[in-house]
Amino acid sequence: MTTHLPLLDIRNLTKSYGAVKAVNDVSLHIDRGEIAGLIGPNGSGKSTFFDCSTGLARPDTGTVVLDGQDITGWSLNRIAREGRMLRSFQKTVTFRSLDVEENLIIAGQMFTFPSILSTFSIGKLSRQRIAGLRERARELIRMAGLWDVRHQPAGNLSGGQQKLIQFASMLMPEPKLILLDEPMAGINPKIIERVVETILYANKSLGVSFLVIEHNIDVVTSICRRVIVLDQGQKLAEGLPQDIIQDQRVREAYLGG
Amino acid sequence: MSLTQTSERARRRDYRIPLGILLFSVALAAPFIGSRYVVHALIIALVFMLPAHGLNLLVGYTGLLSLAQAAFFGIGAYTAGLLAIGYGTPFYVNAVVAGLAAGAVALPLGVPALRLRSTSFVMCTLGFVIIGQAIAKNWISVTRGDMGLSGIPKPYFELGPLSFTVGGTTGFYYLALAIGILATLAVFAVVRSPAGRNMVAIRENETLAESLGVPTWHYKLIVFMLSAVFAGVGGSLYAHYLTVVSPLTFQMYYSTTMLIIVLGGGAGMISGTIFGSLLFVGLTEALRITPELRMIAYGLCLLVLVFWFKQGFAPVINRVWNAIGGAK
Amino acid sequence: MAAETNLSIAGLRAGYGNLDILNGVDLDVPAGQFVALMGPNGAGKSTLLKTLYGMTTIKGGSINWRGKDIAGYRSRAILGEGISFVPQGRCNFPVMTVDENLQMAAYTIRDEKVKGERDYVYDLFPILKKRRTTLAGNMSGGEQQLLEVAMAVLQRPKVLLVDEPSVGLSPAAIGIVFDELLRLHASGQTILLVEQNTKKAMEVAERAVILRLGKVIWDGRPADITHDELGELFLTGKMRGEAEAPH
Amino acid sequence: MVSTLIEQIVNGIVTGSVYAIVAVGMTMIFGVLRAINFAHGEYYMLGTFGAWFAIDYLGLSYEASIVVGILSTIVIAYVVGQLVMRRMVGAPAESGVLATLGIALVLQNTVILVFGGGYKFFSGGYIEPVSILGFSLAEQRVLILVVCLLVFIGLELMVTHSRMGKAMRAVSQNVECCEVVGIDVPQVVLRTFILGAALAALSGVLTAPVNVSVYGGMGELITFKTLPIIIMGGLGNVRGTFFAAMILGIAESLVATYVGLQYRDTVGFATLILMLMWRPHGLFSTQARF
Amino acid sequence: DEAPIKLGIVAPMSGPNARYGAFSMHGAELAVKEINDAGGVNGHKIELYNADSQGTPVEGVSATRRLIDQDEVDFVIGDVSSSVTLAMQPVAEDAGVLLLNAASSNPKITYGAGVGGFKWTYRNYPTDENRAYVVAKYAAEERGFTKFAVLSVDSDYGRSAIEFTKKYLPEFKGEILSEDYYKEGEVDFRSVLAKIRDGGAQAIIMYGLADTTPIIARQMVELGLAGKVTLVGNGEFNTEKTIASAPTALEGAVEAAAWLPAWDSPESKAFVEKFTTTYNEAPNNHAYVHWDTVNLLAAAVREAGSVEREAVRDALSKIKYKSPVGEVTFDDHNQARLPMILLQIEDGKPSIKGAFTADIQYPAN
Ligand SMILES: Nc1ncnc2c1ncn2[C@@H]1O[C@H](COP(=O)(O)OP(=O)(O)OP(=O)(O)O)[C@@H](O)[C@H]1O
Ligand SMILES: Nc1ncnc2c1ncn2[C@@H]1O[C@H](COP(=O)(O)OP(=O)(O)OP(=O)(O)O)[C@@H](O)[C@H]1O
Ligand SMILES: [Mg+2]
Ligand SMILES: [Mg+2]
Repeated sequence: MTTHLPLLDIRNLTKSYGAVKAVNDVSLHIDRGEIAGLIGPNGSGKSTFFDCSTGLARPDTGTVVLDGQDITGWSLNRIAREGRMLRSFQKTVTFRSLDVEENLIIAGQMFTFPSILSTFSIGKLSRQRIAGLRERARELIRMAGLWDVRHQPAGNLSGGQQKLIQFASMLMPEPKLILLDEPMAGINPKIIERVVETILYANKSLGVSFLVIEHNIDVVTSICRRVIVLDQGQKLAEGLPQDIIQDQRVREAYLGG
Repeated sequence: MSLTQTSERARRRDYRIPLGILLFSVALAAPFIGSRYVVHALIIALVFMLPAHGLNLLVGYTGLLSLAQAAFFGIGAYTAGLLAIGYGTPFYVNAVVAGLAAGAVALPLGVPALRLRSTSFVMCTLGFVIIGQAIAKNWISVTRGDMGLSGIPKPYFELGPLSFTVGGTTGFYYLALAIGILATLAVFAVVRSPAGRNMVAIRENETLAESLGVPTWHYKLIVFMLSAVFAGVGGSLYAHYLTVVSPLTFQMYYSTTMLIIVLGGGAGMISGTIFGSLLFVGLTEALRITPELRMIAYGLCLLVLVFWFKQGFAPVINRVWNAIGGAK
Repeated sequence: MAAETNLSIAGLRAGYGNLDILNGVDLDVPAGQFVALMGPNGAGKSTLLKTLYGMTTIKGGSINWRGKDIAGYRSRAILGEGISFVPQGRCNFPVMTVDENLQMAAYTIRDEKVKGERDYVYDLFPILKKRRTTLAGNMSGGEQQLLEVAMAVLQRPKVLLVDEPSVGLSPAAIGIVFDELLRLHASGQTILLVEQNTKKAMEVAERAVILRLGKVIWDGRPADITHDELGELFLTGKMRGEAEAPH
Repeated sequence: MVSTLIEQIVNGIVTGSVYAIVAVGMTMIFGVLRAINFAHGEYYMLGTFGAWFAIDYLGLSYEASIVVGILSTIVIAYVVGQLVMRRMVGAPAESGVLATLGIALVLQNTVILVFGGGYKFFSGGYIEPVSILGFSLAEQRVLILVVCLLVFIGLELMVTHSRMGKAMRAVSQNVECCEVVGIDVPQVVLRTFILGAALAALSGVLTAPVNVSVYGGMGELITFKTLPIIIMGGLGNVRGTFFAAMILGIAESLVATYVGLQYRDTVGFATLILMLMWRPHGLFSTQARF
Repeated sequence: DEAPIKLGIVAPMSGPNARYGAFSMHGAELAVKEINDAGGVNGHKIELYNADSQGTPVEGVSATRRLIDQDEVDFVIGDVSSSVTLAMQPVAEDAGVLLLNAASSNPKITYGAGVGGFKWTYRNYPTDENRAYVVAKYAAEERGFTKFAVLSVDSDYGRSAIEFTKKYLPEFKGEILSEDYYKEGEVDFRSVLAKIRDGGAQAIIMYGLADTTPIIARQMVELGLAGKVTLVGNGEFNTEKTIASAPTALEGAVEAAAWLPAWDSPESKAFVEKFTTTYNEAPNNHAYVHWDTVNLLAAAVREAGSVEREAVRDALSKIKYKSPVGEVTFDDHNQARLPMILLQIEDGKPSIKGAFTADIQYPAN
């Protein structure tokens, strides 16, 4: 490993549910400015790994260190807000009765306002901050091709459109690290291209690092510099995408023949 | 109020400001138009509007269905009553202390209760009302038990050299109206603030909000306390108006009345709560024409409401508002 | 006529409440055909399947199924007609075990053979067998997706409506699911498949139908359209030349 | 001392049985509708009134009055179910609250209108005390205990094994998916609702002989008693409801003995709150991950 | 025809407390009917208006306001619940309408009335103090009880009666072994009764609700307390139905009541009969006191020779009204000096042991 500190450093993470060891002693690190992929067969523990790293679930053992700070045991919102590490969910979730714009503004709010108390203000500063967020939200809405439906309640949108809202939400603040859980699932191929562009843009220009779970191998190979493969909760392989897809064990477990 | 028009809206006729002025004038002139009984009913509506505003923040905006409003209402009523009887303090002191006391009690109650979700939370809050009543009945040295507090004096003000007592129904009406307007503006500010948006996010999907960095737990606690403050101030008005506070104040009747006002009026809308308190207090009074059928009719009205106005009256109000406001 | 038309949609207009999403869809599906429905996000593909399954408000047009107009039928009745549906997104009973979920799938089938079918499904998706006593809601996203496909397979329908079965599946699992669809197709089932995984869909389907803004804009054999053309169709339907990626 | 304790526990179990029968209906209705049925106690009241009417006006025996009480409640529940409950499928929780509060008002006050607001005496039943294990109990209470056990065994079997039971659980978990697999949701809701109401009525007619006094407002108190139970038991959970009812019954008994009767209701909720602190989703509930 | 006398009644008529309001309404209705059938009061017919209080102060005040402002009544009778009555007091006072209370027992109502402040409130209902004294004295002196257990309703009525009992009990060397209060609607007393049984009390002091007495009595039988521990206090121990519900438990019970159906006076007997034929059920105490209070009002109007509120009020203060149980007068707190009837259940029948009237000691203010 290199001398400089990785952005996210997870050591020996384990999580079991009853007899099922969903994540079994997995260590993983993400470097600053990196886009890494996390792949593996269904039920191999990828989402659980996310849950444990972001505070949604409590790992049985293991430590999560973000930017030199031990964040193990922090709550979901604290990791997001203070750690500036965001995650998306595999399941399509949105604020259903709020329109697309509001959905995105909410995603940005806690990163714009310095404290809980300041969010109760309706003063000028507060309104300016919100106006700024709205601007940014509109940009992202255009990117996701949701301009025509931006004033529709998110719950009334199609599955793919809701998935796009989730993705756009991740980019509302400028976090250090985004964990994406299958961002491309159910997205049409043309928009996938744009999502990929957006990820690359955010990575290059804004310096956001990514860890992406994705079953779309083309996407994984095109954006990730490094791919980690999980199988039955354990790390099966790690390396360059082109090496990984050639790996016999990965082919058997994941790609199917 | 921030009813600033944009040029977009100004294109069509905007009747909202004239309507607002009209409604406000009617509210001001009410004691001269209606009989004392009508004014009394308006006072009751205003008294219930306060805890209903608080409840609306909780149910309508944050998505926490609570039955504890009666408990905080009762705490406010007792606090104000005890202060007024024991120390003869001015009304504003009683009202503020009542609100603060209710809010302060809400903190330790909210901490455990807000760990619960949906129905479990509802039951927990129902428990607060029942336990509140038991305390009011049995903590005799303070609450005087079942005897309750009676003969609570009329609201008394001391503003510098000026001091006066608000006597009579009309005077009390203006007092309640002033407090009602203040409370409405306060709620308005809260829901229009970014915090209001976060509250709605919690209502829509708590885990998602949390994952976007919203400290849902803190917000829920703050809103729970805030709603208690509103209920407490409402309780102080109640105590001064009815002059009697007894353990009966901790009664499901009050919680359900407030809930009906909020849900029936239209949860998640300020105008809904205002409309709801007028509507439902008005309805219970109007139905006095048939004492025997009164509660049956009231129950049927609730059913009609549920099936004809699924979201309460909020959408109707919205439509009217938009129509007169000239918005698309 | 080559094949007897058995599902015939004409001038179908449908949506949610007052909102119209489908603006006159015409589609004839001969018995035993494997049709892939594609289109940009929000085109109305899911709405079309839901409409066929009686889950939206129909405003006009007809859905003719073997000589019967089933527009306006309730879902149960449509299921009774031999049409099954795998909706988009999660659709299982989260606090029932995998086993119980499969039992529920066969709720309307009062038949002992179902037990045998379940074994078949377990053989098909060994991961489900491994998880048979796990609560469905606790499984991984992909596992749940497999379960949902399995549930529809169990119903042994004449027409299978599947909405994005590949979502969340590993490449290996996608292979299994599509092989199964092909097997069902071979055994004579009519299949209407909605897919965003256009590559895969074009591989297996006999016919591609492209939807945009609630209308069919292209209908033909997959071999007659290239991926780039397909992408162009999606794009022109969606972009209207105004929106750009943020740069 | 020990014998007092045991006696109080026995008392608690008897009380718990009454709660259990009412609560299990409510929890099943909650299961399918996701709505707290604030009118549930009213069916308890209707059953009691039906039986009282059968004895006082029709001159029937207590046994026959049980049937009349339950049947009349079923008829009313059918009407309410058709007109109201069926339509609540998929409605937001708030509509459920308003609708059931409305139903409670209508039922309660209609009974008051028809039969008068005063209290009546229920004269049927087996009220002679018998001695069991050295404790004296009215025969009726023994009957209640036995019926309670039978009801729960039956329901447990029904919920886990019958088609209807499975459909009920399915409806409680995912209404849309029920449509997809062909479950007739409104039908299931209606049947569950009628079953729940009938169970409440059963509890009413069984307890009427020992509770003696019959009046229009009696249901409200029962509703509030059952609420903490269904939460403790885990909403929609039959077995959990049984144990929760027993726990509450025993806790109430002990509190009434060792602390004071006036704290009895309070302690029901206090137990609930304490327990929820420990297990936020109820004693026996199962939760799926986010 | 003269202008009618407008009389309003505030009572709980819906909800759980309707069971008390129903009897009150019937009692008053019957009295009005009797009076009107007999040609009215000095030629004035009585017009009855009723308004529902639901047993809550807010609704009670609204009801009163409506009666006064909308129906323009001159006289109001109400409410059963003390908290409601207390809230109605200032409303009646403001409007100068006569408020006759017929059924709530909170001592504060009269502490604050008459010379206490509210000139327009009168109460035609015995105080708990008098009642508690009479019962305690009889139980100790005549029955020789010294060990008592308390089991009363958890309301101002039950609580204040026990407060007064505690004040007088030491005088008679009685002691209280345990103290429990039950909530309205409670149906399970087995735990408490078992405790009382094991505690060795000779009598249970019970100021309870009429409809709860049979429940307690039956559970006393169940637990083997019947015949061993005696009920003393108040709660309609003496009606036929209550006794029939558990004869062995009620044998020997001692009750102090404002009235009882078995009271041996022609007016009272006639009332019971008429009530029973009209409403198909026997009257209870609430029915009687409301019937009696309407008659009292009629008597005051007759006395005043006018329907003017002030005149009637002044007449009431000076009245010597002959009620079926004895002569009624009002003291300077506008509290009726009422005879309290003491009875004991013997061989399944109430046997009257006397009627006692006592003055009330008002707290120095
Ligand atoms: N709460 C839970 N209870 C029981 N088992 C669980 C729970 N959460 C996860 N599991 C199990 O842990 C395993 C890992 O699940 P996870 O969701 O992490 O898989 P995944 O790699 O994300 O799969 P997919 O690609 O299908 O989304 C699964 O087999 C699942 O059944
Ligand atoms: N429940 C609903 N209420 C109102 N409008 C809806 C609802 N569901 C979908 N829509 C609207 O219908 C349109 C089509 O949605 P549909 O789900 O059919 O799209 P789709 O083609 O399946 O897209 P995707 O590929 O993203 O799943 C969308 O624009 C959406 O806004
Ligand atoms: Mg996953
Ligand atoms: Mg779709």
